[in-house]
Amino acid sequence: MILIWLIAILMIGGILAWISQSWHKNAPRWIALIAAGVDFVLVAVIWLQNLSKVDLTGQSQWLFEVNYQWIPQWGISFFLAMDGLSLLMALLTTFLGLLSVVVSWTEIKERVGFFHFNLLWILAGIMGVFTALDLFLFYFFWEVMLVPMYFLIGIWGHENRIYAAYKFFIFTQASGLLMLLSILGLYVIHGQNTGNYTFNYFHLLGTDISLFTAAWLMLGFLIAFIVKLPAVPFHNWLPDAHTEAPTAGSVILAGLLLKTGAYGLLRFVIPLFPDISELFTPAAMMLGVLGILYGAKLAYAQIDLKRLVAYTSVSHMGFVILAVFSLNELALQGAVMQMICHGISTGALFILVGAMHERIHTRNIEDMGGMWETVPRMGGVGMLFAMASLGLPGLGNFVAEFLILVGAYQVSIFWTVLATVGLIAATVYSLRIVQRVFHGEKIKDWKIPDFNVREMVVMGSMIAVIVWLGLFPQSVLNTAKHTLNSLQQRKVIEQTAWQTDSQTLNQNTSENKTIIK
Amino acid sequence: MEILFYIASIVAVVSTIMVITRLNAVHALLYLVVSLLAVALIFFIIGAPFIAVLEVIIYAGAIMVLFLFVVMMLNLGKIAVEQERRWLSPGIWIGPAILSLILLLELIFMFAHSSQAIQATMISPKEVGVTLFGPYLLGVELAAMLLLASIVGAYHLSKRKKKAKHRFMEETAE
Amino acid sequence: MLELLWLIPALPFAGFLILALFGSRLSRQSAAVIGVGSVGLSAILTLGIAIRFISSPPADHAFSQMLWQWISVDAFQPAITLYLDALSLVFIFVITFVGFFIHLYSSLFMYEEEGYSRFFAYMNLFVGSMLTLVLGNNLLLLYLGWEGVGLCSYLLIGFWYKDSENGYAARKAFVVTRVGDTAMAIGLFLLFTSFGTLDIQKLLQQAPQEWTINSTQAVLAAALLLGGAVGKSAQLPLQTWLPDAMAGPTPVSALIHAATMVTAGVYLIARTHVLFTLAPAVQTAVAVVGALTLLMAGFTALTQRDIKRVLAYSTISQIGYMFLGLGVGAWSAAVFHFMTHAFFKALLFLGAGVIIFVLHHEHDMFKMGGLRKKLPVTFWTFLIGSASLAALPLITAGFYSKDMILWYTFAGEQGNDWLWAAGLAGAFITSIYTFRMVFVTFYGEAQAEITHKPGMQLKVPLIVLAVFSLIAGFIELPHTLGHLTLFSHFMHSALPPTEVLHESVSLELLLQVIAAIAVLLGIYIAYHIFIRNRSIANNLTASGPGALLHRFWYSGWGFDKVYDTLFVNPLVWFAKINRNDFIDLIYTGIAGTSREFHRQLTRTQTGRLRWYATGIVIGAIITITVVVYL
Amino acid sequence: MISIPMEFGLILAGTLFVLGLIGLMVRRNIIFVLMSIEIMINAAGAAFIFAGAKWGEPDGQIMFLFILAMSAAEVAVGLGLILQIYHKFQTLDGDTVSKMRG
Repeated sequence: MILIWLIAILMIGGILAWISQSWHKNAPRWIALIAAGVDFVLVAVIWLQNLSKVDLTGQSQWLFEVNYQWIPQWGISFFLAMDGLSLLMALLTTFLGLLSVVVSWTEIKERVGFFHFNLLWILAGIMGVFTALDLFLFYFFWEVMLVPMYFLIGIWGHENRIYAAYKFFIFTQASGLLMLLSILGLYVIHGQNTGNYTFNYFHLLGTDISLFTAAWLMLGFLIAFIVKLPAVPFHNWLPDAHTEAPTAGSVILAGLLLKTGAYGLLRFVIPLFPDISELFTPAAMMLGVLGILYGAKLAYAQIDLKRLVAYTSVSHMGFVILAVFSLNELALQGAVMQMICHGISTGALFILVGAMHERIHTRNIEDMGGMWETVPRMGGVGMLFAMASLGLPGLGNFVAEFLILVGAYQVSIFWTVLATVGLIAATVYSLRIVQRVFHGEKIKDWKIPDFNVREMVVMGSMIAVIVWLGLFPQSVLNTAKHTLNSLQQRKVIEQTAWQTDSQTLNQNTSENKTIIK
Repeated sequence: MEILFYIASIVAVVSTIMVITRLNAVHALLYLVVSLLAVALIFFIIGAPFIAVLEVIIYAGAIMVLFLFVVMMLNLGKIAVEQERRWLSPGIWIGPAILSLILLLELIFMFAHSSQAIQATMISPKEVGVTLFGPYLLGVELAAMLLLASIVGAYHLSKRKKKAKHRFMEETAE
Repeated sequence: MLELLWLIPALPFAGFLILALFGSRLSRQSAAVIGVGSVGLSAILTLGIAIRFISSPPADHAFSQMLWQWISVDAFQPAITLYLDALSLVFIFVITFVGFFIHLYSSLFMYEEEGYSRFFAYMNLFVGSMLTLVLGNNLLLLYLGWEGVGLCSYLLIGFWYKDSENGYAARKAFVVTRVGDTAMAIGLFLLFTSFGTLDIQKLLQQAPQEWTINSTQAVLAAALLLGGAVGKSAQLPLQTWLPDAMAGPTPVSALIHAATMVTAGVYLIARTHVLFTLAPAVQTAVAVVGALTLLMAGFTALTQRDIKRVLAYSTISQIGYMFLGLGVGAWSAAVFHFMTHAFFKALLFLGAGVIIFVLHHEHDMFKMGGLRKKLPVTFWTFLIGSASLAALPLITAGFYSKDMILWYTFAGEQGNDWLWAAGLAGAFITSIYTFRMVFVTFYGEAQAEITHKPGMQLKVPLIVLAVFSLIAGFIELPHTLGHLTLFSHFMHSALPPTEVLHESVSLELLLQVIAAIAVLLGIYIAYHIFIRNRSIANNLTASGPGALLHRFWYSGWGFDKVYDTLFVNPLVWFAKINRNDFIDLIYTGIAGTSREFHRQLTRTQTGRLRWYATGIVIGAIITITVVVYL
Repeated sequence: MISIPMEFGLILAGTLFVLGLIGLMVRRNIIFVLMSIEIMINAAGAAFIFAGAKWGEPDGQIMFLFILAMSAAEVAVGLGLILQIYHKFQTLDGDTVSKMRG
């Protein structure tokens, strides 16, 4: 039941915030804050409760399940379930959601109620995406999360926000429709094979499809998730959407929306089509490395600070693709860790840039310089999160990137070496942020206030989390361990089944399996 | 009798050609009347006397006369003819003529291979009347409604304030 | 007592946290107390542990203390465990000892600078990370210290952030060392994939069993680790960043770019010596890199005008000696040279710091001169340091450590004569440029006025380090002079002894005499050129080939220009050319073509009735033909 | 009675229809356009009659009756429109009346 409450609180909070706009200008802010806060507390309690329980194996991977008939004729059920992975993602969602409400306290002036309505409904959509296990319901939440984001960018954005909102919407919607096709394809094939037409994730897991159709179905899912998790050829919506979105929008866009893509890969693409994703690994790794290097190159060339940070998240997400398709536990744990750490470090950078924009009303890096003297606290925070984004050991990103690279190394040395070269590129662009904004000569003499208490609380909490993830990542790794193990077993069972009936399995898959053991 | 049919059809075709080539609207109208009469004759020959008569009365009589009234009312005269000559440069004929020729050839080619002959039995108006009010009763009602609508439309469209019709008189506000 | 090991790195980190969080509110006095105090406390603690360790060594001469399990995923189980053995003891002793004095020195040196607490915060963070690097028992923890040290060197070089030149030098240092770190990271992946663990001790046991000598994997792993070491210790391919790192405050150069950080590479190779013995090809590569670097840096130091850059190039050269020692298998000799080098090089930097401090930031040696009488303490301590650097025979520590390396290069199992010859030539050049520096700065007529006398906090560290530069050598005497092997005996518990091919005292004596002659000759030449008649130096560099050679050496053998044209400029150009992402054109292109297609279509709607009629006819014709004939 | 080859009748109707079409496409004067439409309608009616005659069914003729009604209504409204156009634009040129375009 708690799962329904998690989503319901956000939705009701959204509606209330919208209505309350007429009572008092600041009422929507407080209502949104309470809704997000309550949700965060709920998820945190679940997580702490389960921290001890999750370690012992043998206990079922799914912590909560809620399953009601929704449209029985077509086998669609309102099926929500939460396991280690979705628990972590839910935690990240509520944490960043709470922060984005606090951050936009002074930035959003007009139509405050509608803004918070959109904000909370995006969070509800994302929460739904992370917990839905009925493919139809998954697609439903996929749309619920998309529309308010469009409004958020379109109404409260900066200069050419309409263009950015359109681009974002078309990109995600088009790829989403491809995914819908695959879902329906899967639904029909499963129905024909077994007679019962259902969208239920567990039933669909077992469908045996010929390699050819499996490839096409997987492609549908893959494109939807790769567009969302920007892999290089499809990443163009991200810089525009980020540059034009308000601070809260950017934080949610970078922190959460990109993760829905990665989560989709882990939850749907790998388990549903294990052998195809095995064949797809070299291409995926190439895509990942391309993302890392190309994202880094572009990040280095940007003048607009927000666009620069957006391209850095393209580069960081390249690591996630590399990891997800390495299909061994090290890389998968690294991917989950990277999703969380990237969410926090890039979220913090966006909040910083947003605060800077609120003060000096420009994002152009050329007229910033020597800001450390006027705003030392902002400089310190910026320095720390720039270091986090270049993967400094002792902060969360390093643990993630190291796990990913070690995991990927076992699959293909060539791509991993190229990805490690990406680390140097990460250093170059991160240091450029610090140098051009905080150090160097003062180009314009800005008289601006430093971080106030509210911003310092937000930043402080994020610093605490990123440093805690860097030094004590084990609690997060344990929570995700169950899901990733079951992901592994399914892959191994799949292989043994494949081995028994076709003895001509090529050498590398079995040898690859021994290393994972 | 067949010879009569062929003559009437030739007359019809020639007069229709004359209709579309005349510069003066009134001459064209009169040729049109001739063409309609020729068609009416053909109808009579192949045994549809009721329709032939109707064609003469309604089509040739009523519609063409209505046309004539309107043309007269507009009172175009010399200027209109001059204008027509300018609009009807020879070059303009080629495009449509070719297209229509192709269309005609196709039609002819399509009709060519259905070669039953028409027995041309006489269908008396009584038979027409019986079937008209038999299965087609609903059709008649609809036709009546259509005519009513057109009357109202025509009246409304041509209603306008008292003002001079001739184009040299100065304009009064609508 | 040993249980308090975790406090040694913890204290500087705690100092960093206090200074970083409450720095702006603390007064300068309390910031200095915290900064210097934390390092002082860990120095005392190290002393205590050292005494305890030497007096009653724990089981098999090593003590490890696990703090918490850092990551445990599948087979990858790195834990935060501190590992103390002879090698790491020497390193933490040097780091905390020299570190403390440098902190004491900088408490006065940096007094008028703004951002005083920020400076001490970074210095404490540096000492903390260096201690974690040295005490880490698995390569991942070592890597954490490794990157932490790199970060602090970036922060401290760019300490005076107002002038973007320093920012550029800081970024250059961080990126070049990061290139080395990436090579090392790939080495770590290789080691983990082959052995399933990153724990150093386990690695050193499993490596000989699983890998055969000179097997490709061993060579690859050793080469990658060498790449990392070369990056951090500014050896040949990646040494361009150290001279520019002099843009930072002088105590920073003393601590980071002389005593501790640059020797991290030496520690790494010494720590993972089994991998290098497994790959002799790479070991000789280490020796060759060392030899080439010491020659190249020596010649460049000859031509430098800025006193700090002379010291920077001499650091590169001395680390070249350590690499030479490691390359020929003289592990304990290299570590011994590290210790002595830390003392006298820190002394020289601090001395240079005093001169610069006194002549209000004048760096060019040729504008100084005649400081002998005005700064007596600085002069004498500087002289002792230079003598030790030039390895003045018998009395200075430098002599014993450098001589030990030269002896093993000649007589050692993997040694060979060419390397020894290079080492000797290096020693000769070192003495020339060292005494050139001394004579130019302290002798001759005074050109600049002294603003104010250096305070006690500046002089005490100089005196202590000078004492150490002298006596530190006596704990390890060669056969010819009493054969006292306290240091190498102590090191055998951690590092294997080096076998000597032909064990003959007379040969060793002969080599020492040759080395002594080379050094004295060098001093005489420096005296002759730079005291008696300066004109020789000028007309040497004025003539054609001489000027060319001078400019070539002055620019650090042209490495900077080569790297700029090969890597930096093309990459920057490549980044700038497509600033806004040509892939975007695909999508804007799609949008554009659809708009264009729409525009063409609207032109067909002309509004003229006849055109529509013709359209209908054409349509009719087409449909009829299609239906009837196709 | 007389027997005329069926296709001849249809060909006649076809030619009349095509001639009307030419008139429609060529003439710019709206009245002539309306007249050509009348010809085409009449030709279509003729085709019905021929078919009715061939099968000996009165349906052809009934269809012609409806066509007649429709054509009468069409002319009435058409002429009304022409008067309005003439009143507004003082000209009968079909091309001036081309506001409705893309």
